[in-house]
Amino acid sequence: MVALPPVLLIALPLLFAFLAPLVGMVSRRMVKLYTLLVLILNALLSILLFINVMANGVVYEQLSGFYPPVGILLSVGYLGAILAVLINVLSPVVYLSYFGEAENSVKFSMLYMLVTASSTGIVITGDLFNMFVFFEITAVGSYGLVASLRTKEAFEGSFKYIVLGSIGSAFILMGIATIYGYLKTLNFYDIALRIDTMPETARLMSFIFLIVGIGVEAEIFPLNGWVPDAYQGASNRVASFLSVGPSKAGIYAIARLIFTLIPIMSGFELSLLLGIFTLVVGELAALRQRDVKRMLAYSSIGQMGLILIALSLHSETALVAAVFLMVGHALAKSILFIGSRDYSGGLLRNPLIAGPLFLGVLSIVGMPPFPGFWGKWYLMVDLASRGAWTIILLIVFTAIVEGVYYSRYLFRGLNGEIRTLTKSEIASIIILASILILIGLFPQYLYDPAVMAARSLLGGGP
Amino acid sequence: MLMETFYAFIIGSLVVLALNRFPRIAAVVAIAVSLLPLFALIYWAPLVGLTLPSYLSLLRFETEISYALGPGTILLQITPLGWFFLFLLATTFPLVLLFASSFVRDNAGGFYASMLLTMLGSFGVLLARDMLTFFIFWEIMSWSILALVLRGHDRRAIVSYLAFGSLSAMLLLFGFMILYYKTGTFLFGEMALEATPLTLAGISMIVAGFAVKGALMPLHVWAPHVYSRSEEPFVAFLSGGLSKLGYFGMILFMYGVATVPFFATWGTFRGVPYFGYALAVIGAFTAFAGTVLAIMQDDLRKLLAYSSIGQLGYVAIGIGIGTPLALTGALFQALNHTFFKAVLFLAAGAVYYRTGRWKISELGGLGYKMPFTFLAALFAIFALASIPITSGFAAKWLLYEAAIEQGFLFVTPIMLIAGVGAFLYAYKILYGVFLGEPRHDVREAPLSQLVAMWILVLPLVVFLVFPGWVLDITSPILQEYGMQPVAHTPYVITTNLAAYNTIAVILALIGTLFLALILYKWKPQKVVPHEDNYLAGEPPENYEYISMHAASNYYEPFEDVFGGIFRKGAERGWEIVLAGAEFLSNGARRIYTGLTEDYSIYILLFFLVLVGWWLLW
Amino acid sequence: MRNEDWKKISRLVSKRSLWMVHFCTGCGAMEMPPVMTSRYDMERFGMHAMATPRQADILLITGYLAVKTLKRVVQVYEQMQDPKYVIGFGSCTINGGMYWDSYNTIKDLSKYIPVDLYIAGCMPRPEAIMDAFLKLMDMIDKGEAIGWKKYRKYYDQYKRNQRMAFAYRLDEVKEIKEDDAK
Amino acid sequence: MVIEIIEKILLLSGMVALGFIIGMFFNGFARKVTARIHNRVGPPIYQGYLDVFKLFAKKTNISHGWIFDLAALFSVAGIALAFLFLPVAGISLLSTEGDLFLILYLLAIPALGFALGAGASGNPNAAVGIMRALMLMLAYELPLVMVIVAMMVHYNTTSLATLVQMQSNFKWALFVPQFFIGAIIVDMALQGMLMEKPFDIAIAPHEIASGPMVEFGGKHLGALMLYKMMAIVVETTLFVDLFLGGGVVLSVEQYGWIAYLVNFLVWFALITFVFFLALLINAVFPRFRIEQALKFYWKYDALAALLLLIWVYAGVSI
Amino acid sequence: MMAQELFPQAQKIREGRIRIETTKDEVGTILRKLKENGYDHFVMLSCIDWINDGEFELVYHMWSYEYREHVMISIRVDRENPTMLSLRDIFPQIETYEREIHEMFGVNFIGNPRLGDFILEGWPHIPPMRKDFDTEKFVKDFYYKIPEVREE
Repeated sequence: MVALPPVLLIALPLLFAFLAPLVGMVSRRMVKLYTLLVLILNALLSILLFINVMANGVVYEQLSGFYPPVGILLSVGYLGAILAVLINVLSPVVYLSYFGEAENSVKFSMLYMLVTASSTGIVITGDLFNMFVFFEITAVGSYGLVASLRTKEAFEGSFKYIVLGSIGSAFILMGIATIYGYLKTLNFYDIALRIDTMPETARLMSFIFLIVGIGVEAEIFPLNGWVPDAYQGASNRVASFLSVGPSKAGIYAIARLIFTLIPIMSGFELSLLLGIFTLVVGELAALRQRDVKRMLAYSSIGQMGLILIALSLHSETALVAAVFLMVGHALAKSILFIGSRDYSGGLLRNPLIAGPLFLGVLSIVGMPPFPGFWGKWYLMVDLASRGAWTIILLIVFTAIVEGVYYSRYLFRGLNGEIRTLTKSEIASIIILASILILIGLFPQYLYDPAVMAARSLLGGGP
Repeated sequence: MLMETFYAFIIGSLVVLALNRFPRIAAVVAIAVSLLPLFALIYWAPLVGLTLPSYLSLLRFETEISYALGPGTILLQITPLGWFFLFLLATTFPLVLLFASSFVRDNAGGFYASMLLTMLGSFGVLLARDMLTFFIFWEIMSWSILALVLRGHDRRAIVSYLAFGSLSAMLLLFGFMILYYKTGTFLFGEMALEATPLTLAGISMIVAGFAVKGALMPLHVWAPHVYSRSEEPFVAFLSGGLSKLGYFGMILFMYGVATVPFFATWGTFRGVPYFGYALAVIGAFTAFAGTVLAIMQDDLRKLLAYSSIGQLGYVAIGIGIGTPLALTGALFQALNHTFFKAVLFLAAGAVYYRTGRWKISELGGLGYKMPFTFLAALFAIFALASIPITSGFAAKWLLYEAAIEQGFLFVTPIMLIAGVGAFLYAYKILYGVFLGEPRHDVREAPLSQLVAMWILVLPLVVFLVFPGWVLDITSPILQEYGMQPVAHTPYVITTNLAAYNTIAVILALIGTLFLALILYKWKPQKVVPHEDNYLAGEPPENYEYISMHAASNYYEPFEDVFGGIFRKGAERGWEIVLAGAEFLSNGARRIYTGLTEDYSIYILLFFLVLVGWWLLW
Repeated sequence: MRNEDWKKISRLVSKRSLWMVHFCTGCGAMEMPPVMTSRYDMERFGMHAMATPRQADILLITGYLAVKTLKRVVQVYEQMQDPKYVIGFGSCTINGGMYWDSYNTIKDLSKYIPVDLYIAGCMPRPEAIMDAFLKLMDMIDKGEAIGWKKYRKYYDQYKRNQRMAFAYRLDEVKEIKEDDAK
Repeated sequence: MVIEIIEKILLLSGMVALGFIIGMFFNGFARKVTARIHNRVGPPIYQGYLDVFKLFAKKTNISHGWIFDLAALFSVAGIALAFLFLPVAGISLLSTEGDLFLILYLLAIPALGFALGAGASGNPNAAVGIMRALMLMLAYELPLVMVIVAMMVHYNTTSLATLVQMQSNFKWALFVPQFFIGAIIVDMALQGMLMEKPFDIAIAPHEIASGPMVEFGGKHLGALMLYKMMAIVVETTLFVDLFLGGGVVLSVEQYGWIAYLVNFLVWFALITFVFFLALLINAVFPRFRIEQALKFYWKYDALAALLLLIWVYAGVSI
Repeated sequence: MMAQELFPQAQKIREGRIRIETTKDEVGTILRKLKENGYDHFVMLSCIDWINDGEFELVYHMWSYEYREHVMISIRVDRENPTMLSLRDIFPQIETYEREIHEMFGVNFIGNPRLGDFILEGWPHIPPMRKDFDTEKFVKDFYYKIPEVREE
């Protein structure tokens, strides 16, 4: 297999993003096709990278000749590769649903490519500062995307997102500053090696800064105030893309932080506690929701909490569960977001839309032949092997609450007069649903890479 | 050929879904696919000691498949218990589809697809030998039932079904995890459970999970809504076949995984472990309350729903007591219930198909217009009321014998009274729907519906004459669980208290009927038109003001005296639970005030808390 | 021995067990309690008061019959099973009694339904009723109580009379016109 | 083997014929006793035979279709079947084949067949009558069943034949203190089973024109009369078998066929006595309303039965 | 208030018996006034056929338990087409009396919905209680003319 440098994954979309206005001048219709092609190209690249990583372990790439303490290093680990594939494969599919829309704004496609590139960047970068840069690009890109509908809620949502996002990035900056102040390096490996030389308090302070900063993007409990309004304000495509790209990148960053950067025991307990809080609050808040998007947003928070619990258990099966949950959530939530009209939509009356939406709900609730189920199952197995009955009880309780409010969603979807989505939206949800079923029916193909990713993460690698 | 059966079901459901616009072809395909488990059943018969003619078993089915997947392995294997319940499901499923071919009109493809997936799920559950497979197929079955419940478009049914469905699934999952924690393996065969409070909690959670599906009293709230709001063929299969899986699971876990000595370690009450006794008491209460509630219903489907809950209570009693006699009784009652409840629901469907009405007070006099439906329903009702001229009696008799053998002084009367209560609502169905003044002139139900009903009635007759055959099928189950099977010949069942000889009863009945016939045929008789009734001399022509059907609120005095207590017991309990959850969710929602300044304060507060907590700690 | 003796035995037995439904119009009903209870006790003869015409052999009309009541009486009579006997009670059923000139009471019961036995008296005493029952039992025994055969044979005449009475008009009668003509 | 079967058939048919004959005698006996209590002369003792013969001698028999005819058939056949499964005067006809539960459910066949036929007649009176009859049945079954279960657990058998053997040579269940109260409870339930005066709510002639039997006449009514008479014999024999040792006084081995004759006479005397008790209550009581009957059976009678159960529970320890 | 103080034209026939003659349209007001003043028992409505005067006399009888006094309000109605307003809204039971008088005398009460068949179902001749209806002649022409059942 030809070993393409991973940097192409980021460089190509950025390049084409800035070429978009030129294409736009030729004809506005062309921009959509052009963006789709770029995203598909990027997807192929990510698959090639994934195969490369699976074949010969972690791929490192040194950029612009500087040596480790300063230079930019890309290190694509197994988890990174999986998430890269996930983001890059799903983003063109979600973008496909934008075709049906009448207005074709160049700025939207540009931002879309930009955020895809930056979220993949976060996932495959090797050093801390580089990750911060990509974080900033993703955040800013998402502000623009959320506001793309130009309605009152859109602006309100993006405003809250901007305020909280900037506070978060401030904290990340302070965290990086403390680390750089002591260790004079920003490379993950150097930091990991020489983290003990830092004085105790400095290490703790940097960890707190980083966890709070990244937490805002990763939708952890006290920091996710912006999530409901942002998702409600954003258009369907943007909301589903947010649940695919940025949120996964945020969780990946949390994982790198607690596993490689500052692997201290209390870090895991803290994230476990946060995960439980996020899960419980997210699910309960969703129970009484009137608006579909807000309900799905809260349910995403709940799922994030679940993934965080899986990550913080730092055992192999738990990490595999985390991977399955991430993949399941990304797929199912994007289907539901694309298909989310206001509550009383008669969407489920026509079979073409009812199928994928119904499968999406089933996967989130954790019904068997879907990734959602495998995730929950492995998580439960791991929790059981440690005898953590209280956590299991909480997960059980939240699953029942989930059952209640999704049944209301299904019932409301069935009533009311029949309404249909645009052709392209139907196409995209059908593709997403088929991926969902494929992964569900043949979990081996995701299980083996997940196990490798878990082992490398536990060993402190990328 | 077993793995191909699973694939056939999946592909079949997809094909049927595609054939949505041609219901007839979809029905044919669905029925063809549905016959596969029947062939499997026939092929595996020797395993249960039944030697069937060889030409019947056309296809070869492996008895076991195993398939490694992640930490656990998928293991499917046929066991005598699995075979028995497969016998119940595989026979009713094709007939229910045959009935549905003429009953279901709109979106038939969706209906057949979900039914096939339900059967796939239950087929898998019956063969599962490890917890992962069991849970996978259990969940597939429950969400395909959800797909069918969704067709009913009723809010209470959908919300209550999914809420209780998730409750039962999560209870099972929690129980499985505890067992996995204690025994370290998922396979049923290798689980050596030692009796600790934790494993008892696990087993009781699993049993509670199955109790939800088997609609035992406190957890039954979803059943009346779902039964009365969905299409008839589905409900016949759901209440006839699928509710038995709850009890299949109970037997599998209470006697297969955790054997009787496991429960006996916590002391026994008159030879029955306390756990089993509690289940028996719940079952008895369910039987009694279900029957009383059934008596008070006016909607035919609700009545059948509560009666089904009542009859299932008997099965729970049998499983609770746990002696070989009680288990055989429970299995026999499950078998009877499958067939007569399927026939009753199908008959109700046929009546609805013709008259379009559900209320008993609006129906009446259909016996003369729909004679075959009436006869099938009549026989099923005799089986429901467990009268000795049907196989219903043998099952209840075994249960009574077991209860008396253990000296249950307080449970047996409740069981007997529930049995008598069954007469009341059995007659209410008979009189309200089929007898009384004729008010609708309708044709007989279509042929396909009649054939489905009549084939389902056959087992009730066959096992009336030879109850021993059922005991032949159940003996290997008892042997597998280390119990000594009940002494029986094809038509006599003997227990150490008394014997029951069916041939004696039948021959005596034929004799007395012959005697009555002679007495009866002595003089000719004149059939009188239907309106010619003695109503204190009122001439028939001004009948029009008698609009009130005699069967509307039929047992009104009973309701006046006992109505209050039973009216809304369980429902109110669950509403309180829901209100509690809603209160919590309001609390959680109040955190998200929607103001950015609050959220930023949250972040800073969180930061300070972290710093404070770590530095001081 | 076959048919004839069989009929004789059945008449002999059925006279000892007569079941009665009494259509209590007018004031005759007051005479029934002493007959049924301990003072005169008709049960001695195996007679028993039943609730429905289906079960009864004797129909007891105990007073005047308005035309409206006649409709109900005819309905009850037709609902009785066949060897059935009618006892007209009191003078009202014979010739209208003290309602001889009333515009809506029928004057002679036997024109509408066959009457086997009349008991004269403007409300006969219980002794008269007991005597009537014995008389009826003899008639049954001798085979004279054949009212129900008459009803069957001359069904159309009875029905014609009943229709005329119900319509208060004589328009159906052809013979009367001939009489007038003669 | 064949001779034995023929002998058995003859015995069974003989006993059934005997049952009907005694039943008809009881009808006349009942009306005579009630009449004497009412200070009346009352019909002759053989009035029952005359009534049944007259009903079958009726010329026209009005019926309402084949389901209606089913009623007469099922009720007579069902009650004869129930009679065969009872040990009568020590002769166990078929009672070794079935047990007490079977008899309880066999009693249901004629009731349901009769209800089916009456329902088919379409007369609202019949429907109301059957509703009352079934509710009454539900009411009196509770105390009856409680006492029967108590006896079964106490004697540790469910077969009536073995129960009668256990009570042989005067060890009647009546003398066992618990079951003396049990006998009183079951006697009250018997009043309901026999549909005697306080509880003849279902066939009330004044309110609902003799309830279910409103449309039955001629041979249908004859069949139902036979069913009612035989039911009296069956129910009283059940009571006698449960509490009064089934009339077995002399053991057959020692005394040969004389024992059969004596036992038969004792059995006949006992059932007449029990029926006489019921008639005494019948002659002087007004009729209950159905709500009162429900409350009576489920409140007072069942309470007593519950006390009995607790008493037996204390006594029995397996 | 006693009836006499209420209505000056009331004549006192004897102790506790008062008679008021009035016209067709005042009777309603009089009845209402009496009803409020203690005469709350409407005894009956009767009708007398004055064939020679060619009139019907309708008498409304009221009784008071308080004063133990019986008031008779009588009005005269023409015989050819006798019509009268229905007073069923004062006392509901008046409707039945009106139905009977309609059937027996032929007085037409406007406002009474149920004036059809009451006792005589399908009576084709003139109302029977009128004086010009000869019952004896009717009985002789009708009932006795119904032929005996001839047994050939």
